[in-house]
Amino acid sequence: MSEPLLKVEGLKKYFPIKGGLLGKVSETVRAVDGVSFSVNEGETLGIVGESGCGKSTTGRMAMRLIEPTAGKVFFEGKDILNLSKSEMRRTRKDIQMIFQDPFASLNPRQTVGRIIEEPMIVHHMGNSSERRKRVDELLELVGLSAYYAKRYPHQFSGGQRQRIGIARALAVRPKLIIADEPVSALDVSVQSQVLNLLQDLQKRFNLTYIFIAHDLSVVRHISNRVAVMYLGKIVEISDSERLYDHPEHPYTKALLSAVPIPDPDNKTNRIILKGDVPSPAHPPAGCPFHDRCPVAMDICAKEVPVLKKTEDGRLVSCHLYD
Amino acid sequence: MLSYSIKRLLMLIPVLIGMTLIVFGIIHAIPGNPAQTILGTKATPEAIHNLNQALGLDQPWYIQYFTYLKNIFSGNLGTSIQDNMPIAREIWPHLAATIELSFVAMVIAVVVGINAGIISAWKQNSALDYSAMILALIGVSMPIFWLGLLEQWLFSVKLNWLPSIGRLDIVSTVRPITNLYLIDTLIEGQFSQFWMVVRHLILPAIALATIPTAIIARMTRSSMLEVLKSDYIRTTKAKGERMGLIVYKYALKNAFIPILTVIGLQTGLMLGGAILTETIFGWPGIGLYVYNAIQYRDYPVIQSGILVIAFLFVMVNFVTDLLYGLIDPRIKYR
Amino acid sequence: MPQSEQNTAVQPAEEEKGPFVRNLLEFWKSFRKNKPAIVGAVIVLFFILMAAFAGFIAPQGINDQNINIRLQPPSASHWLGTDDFGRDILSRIIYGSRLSLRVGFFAVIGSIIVGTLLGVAAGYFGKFIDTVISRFFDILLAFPSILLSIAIVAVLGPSLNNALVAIAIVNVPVFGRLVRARVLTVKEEEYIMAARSIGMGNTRIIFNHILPNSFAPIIVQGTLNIATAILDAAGLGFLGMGAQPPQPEWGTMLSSSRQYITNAPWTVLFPGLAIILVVVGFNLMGDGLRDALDPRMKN
Amino acid sequence: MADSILEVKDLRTSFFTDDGEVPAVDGITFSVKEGEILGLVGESGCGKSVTSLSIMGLLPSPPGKIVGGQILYKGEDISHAKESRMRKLRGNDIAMIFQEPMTSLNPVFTIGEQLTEAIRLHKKMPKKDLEARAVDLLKMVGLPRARELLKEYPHELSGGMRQRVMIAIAMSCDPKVLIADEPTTALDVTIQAQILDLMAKLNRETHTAIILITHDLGVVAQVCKRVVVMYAGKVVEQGDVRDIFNHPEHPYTEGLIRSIPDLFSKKDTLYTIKGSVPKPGSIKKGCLFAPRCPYVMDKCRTAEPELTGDRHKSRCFLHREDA
Repeated sequence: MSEPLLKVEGLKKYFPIKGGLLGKVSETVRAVDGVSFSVNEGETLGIVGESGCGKSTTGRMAMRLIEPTAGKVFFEGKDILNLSKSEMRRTRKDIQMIFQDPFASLNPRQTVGRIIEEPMIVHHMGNSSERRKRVDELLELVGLSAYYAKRYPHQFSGGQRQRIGIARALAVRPKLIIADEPVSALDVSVQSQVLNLLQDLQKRFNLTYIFIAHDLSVVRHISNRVAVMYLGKIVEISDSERLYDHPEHPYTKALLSAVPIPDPDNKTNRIILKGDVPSPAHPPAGCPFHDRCPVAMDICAKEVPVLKKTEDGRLVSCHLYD
Repeated sequence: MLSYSIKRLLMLIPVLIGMTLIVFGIIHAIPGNPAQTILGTKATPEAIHNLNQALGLDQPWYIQYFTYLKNIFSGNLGTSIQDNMPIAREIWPHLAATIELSFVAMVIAVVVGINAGIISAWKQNSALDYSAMILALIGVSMPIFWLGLLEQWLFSVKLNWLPSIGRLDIVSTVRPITNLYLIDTLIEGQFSQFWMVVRHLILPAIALATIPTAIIARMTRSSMLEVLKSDYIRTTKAKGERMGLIVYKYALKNAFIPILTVIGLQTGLMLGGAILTETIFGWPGIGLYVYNAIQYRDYPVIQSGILVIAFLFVMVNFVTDLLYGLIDPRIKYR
Repeated sequence: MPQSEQNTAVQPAEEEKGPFVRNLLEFWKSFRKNKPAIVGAVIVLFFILMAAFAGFIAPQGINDQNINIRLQPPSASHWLGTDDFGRDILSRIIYGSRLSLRVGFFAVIGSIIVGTLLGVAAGYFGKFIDTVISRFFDILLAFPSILLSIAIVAVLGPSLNNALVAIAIVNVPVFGRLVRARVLTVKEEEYIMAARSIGMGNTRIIFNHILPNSFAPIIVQGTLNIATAILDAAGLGFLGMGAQPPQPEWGTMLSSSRQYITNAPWTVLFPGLAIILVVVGFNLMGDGLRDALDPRMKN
Repeated sequence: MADSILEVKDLRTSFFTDDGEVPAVDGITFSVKEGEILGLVGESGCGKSVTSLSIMGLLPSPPGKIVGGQILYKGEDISHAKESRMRKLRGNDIAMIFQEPMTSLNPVFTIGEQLTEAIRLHKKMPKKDLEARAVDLLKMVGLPRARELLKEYPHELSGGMRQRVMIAIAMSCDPKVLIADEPTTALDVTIQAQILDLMAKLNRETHTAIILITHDLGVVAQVCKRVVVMYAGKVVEQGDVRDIFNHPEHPYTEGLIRSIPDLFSKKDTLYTIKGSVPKPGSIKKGCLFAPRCPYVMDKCRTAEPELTGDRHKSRCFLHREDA
């Protein structure tokens, strides 16, 4: 097997909360607590989890928009956390991001043309007329017309804005695209349009995706491999077929069973989890999931399970598979 | 709550130090020789030398500053050049006069302003709303010294209803206990005196209250409109609560947080802004005290007067901050 | 409001205009609907024209004295009456608009320039720079504004220009804090994250993204602050700490006329009305601009 | 129908803006039977929330206004009822929960104060019983530490807990109808499962009819008995949940169902409905779905189909003999 395009090792992000009289660090929020994975060229890695599980932070650290507290990020074999500011800026050309909120991620005071052109200006690509031409191409590519370039973002619907965001990400011909909840703000009928577009573009340009989302059905649809996160940790990671058909981690099982299926004849027994996700400032000792786990054992409260290969080759972090 | 208060109090320290630096700097920013400026061109070199020594101006500036700080902490606000009296002793009656006037004006502003704002928001776009907001607009745009002059002209000169100058009729005196005459007259049980004090307060208090009333009314209206649009008020409506109760019992508590900010700010500004009202109505408050000092170039009085007012201003804002905690349960956790 | 793919098509004629012009048109569309704002704009324009053409409009010069006609009530020859030197009050008010507008505009422009620089620095770079600048604002704001301007004038000496400087200094933290808060908000917007994600540097982010998005609130606050600056200048003039007689500054005019209020109330009435009118104008216009420029009000 | 507790007949609600009248709800008819769970589905801007606010008499007015039709509660038309009458019904007979549990509770009042408010308004209950009732309600919605919770403020609770409190408030006067407007949209999927489970349980135990407004067809399929599908302010299809999902008649319903990615199997490309929802009032003639419809016929562009059918109704020419 060749070198993975992106490899992340032991990534951590702790946010200190200051409090008390002298602004001492009173608590530490462990937003991401030791995450490792790799993504191969041309594939899509899905990262799923509920709000606060650290999936967005992970995505942002993978392209160093947030500085990790600890860990390593290798892009094409080199550790990007050691790069200087200017080297990092150059590397950004190869890694682009698509954001969740199509309303907030476009500067309201710039025209669409300018928004899409900007990455090319930053990376000194082409002259002004070449860039203009590329903007028109990109707009057509994502299914909008070239004459939209003169408009402002607020003149577009949510789905159209997300297409503009995609065009911006494609402008510098990146290798890796990190998509952070790219369809969760969209209506179902528009969501499927955008998903198809993303898949189509992936085939055409041999793109690699990290697709972060909370919607399990969407992630299954688009991903080759899927990582499930809970409280800043990956609890299970494997190719999506196996993960969805035979989930192993109790959390993955519960998560999958909680998804409402759009079929009135399929009313399988749900696993209803007790309580809420604990605060990442006070994660439970031992396995972070043990206080809600329907099959928790004594050991779960004491020892933190590690991500291990199970018999069929996937990685699960659960004492059941010790 | 306690830790929050202490934290806020600690945060005041740099502000207070900065404040003393600025006030201390006033005398040093005077172009040329301050003593010369204070005494005028005809002053003898000897007098200038003496004043320089009296003010400590012949020392290096940091020594002067530490002496200044030490004096302030020991309650020594300096000596007035005009009458050679210790300012700390002289200042209290003036301060009391200003506090009395500002307090009455603030009560007027809060009562009128909040109610006008609430009704405007409740009956949004009604004739009532429009007239209240036009009045409020004129209120914030009004030079209060002009309003004061017109009040005097109309109510004192033309109609002869109310006195226009001072805290008391010329012939009467009130034995100063607290120097807050409203309280002093009541302690002494002299109700006719009390009435006289009230009559003297009316015109200046209205003039001083105009701008805060208008600002509070505008802030209440916009804050209230925002709250009335909120999801939780919709929830309350969905329970079948009546509008009057929703507005006064529920929404007001939410809307009050920004209003409180404005009240705190305006109370402080009043202490400073009273200088205009006080010069017009001959109100012997701290504003007039500073104003007269400026005329006489009595810099120690100018410095201490400004310092005392600024200190009060900061304290009022500090108390306002603490009051948030009583209204908004979320604040304790910040 | 949901928008459809087809229905957002802008008319071709409009499409040909540059984005800036279309932005302006759109702003004008929402501003026009706001009747009070139009009234405010008309008042402001009225005073600007008056100041510009004072020499042509004013029936008499600023200091044309005539002891024979002192303290005359309004009449056909002196619409607003005359003052204690027999000067035409209308003419003095017309010339006075120059002084008030000058103080208003330049004081506010001064505070905007200094305040924006400090505010951007504090908001964008944060940490130590932010602490120092923010404390500085806190300290300036710890003084009631009129008192601080009086103190500054007491040091610099009373004159209209010193009053202008004092008012400008006092308002620096107002804009500084506004810009800082705006920068902090904009900095958290996803499009700034997006700008960083395409590899953009700090300077470019500040100038291309943050400043343009902080522009609207500065304009709004600036307009409103012209109103308070004019009021404060008049107040200082009234206390004898701003413009000096015989300059026809409205506050100064009020101050020199107050002793005649009983016999000649018009000498006090009209300068005061002029202040109210121009201040109302700026306030209305500022509120209107806020409604038209505030993105929260816009769908 | 005798057992209908709430009937909406040809309801039309418009917003009056500077650009003229915008019809948000344009002649919708449906009924809610006692004790059932009815799903009201559609994408954003289809008028489903406006419908619920119209029923509650909580439309922001101006600019919103009911311009036609009836809303019958137990046979009484409440579409233009006096405010005093509506106040008696709200919270007592018809209750509502909202999408955003984070903002729907007043941050400066305790859970207890907010929970007992509707009871104090509508039921005469001695003070000492009030607290017991509040505790019972919190237990009913599955909240632990009920007695302490009464003294806590909303910001101390998680989103899921707040939504439970909202449900407790809504159920506090045993309403006949509960309108739930996207009650789980803001929640995580495991919490959503808890809340849906709770609502189904309450429906079984109290016989309160629930109108569940949502954009999520999965939620509808799991909890609703009958479904009303809305598009651009109109009902395009309604019927039994099985009929709707297994034999959708309207191309829009069909498209919606088919464009959801499947959790159990991976398809190559997703089905899509081209274009997006039209602006209210922008299509003047013909079927509102015609510009996006894969089966569009000439007729669809000129005439608007009626909502026809018996138990399974739809608004489409495709299933009409005269087409």
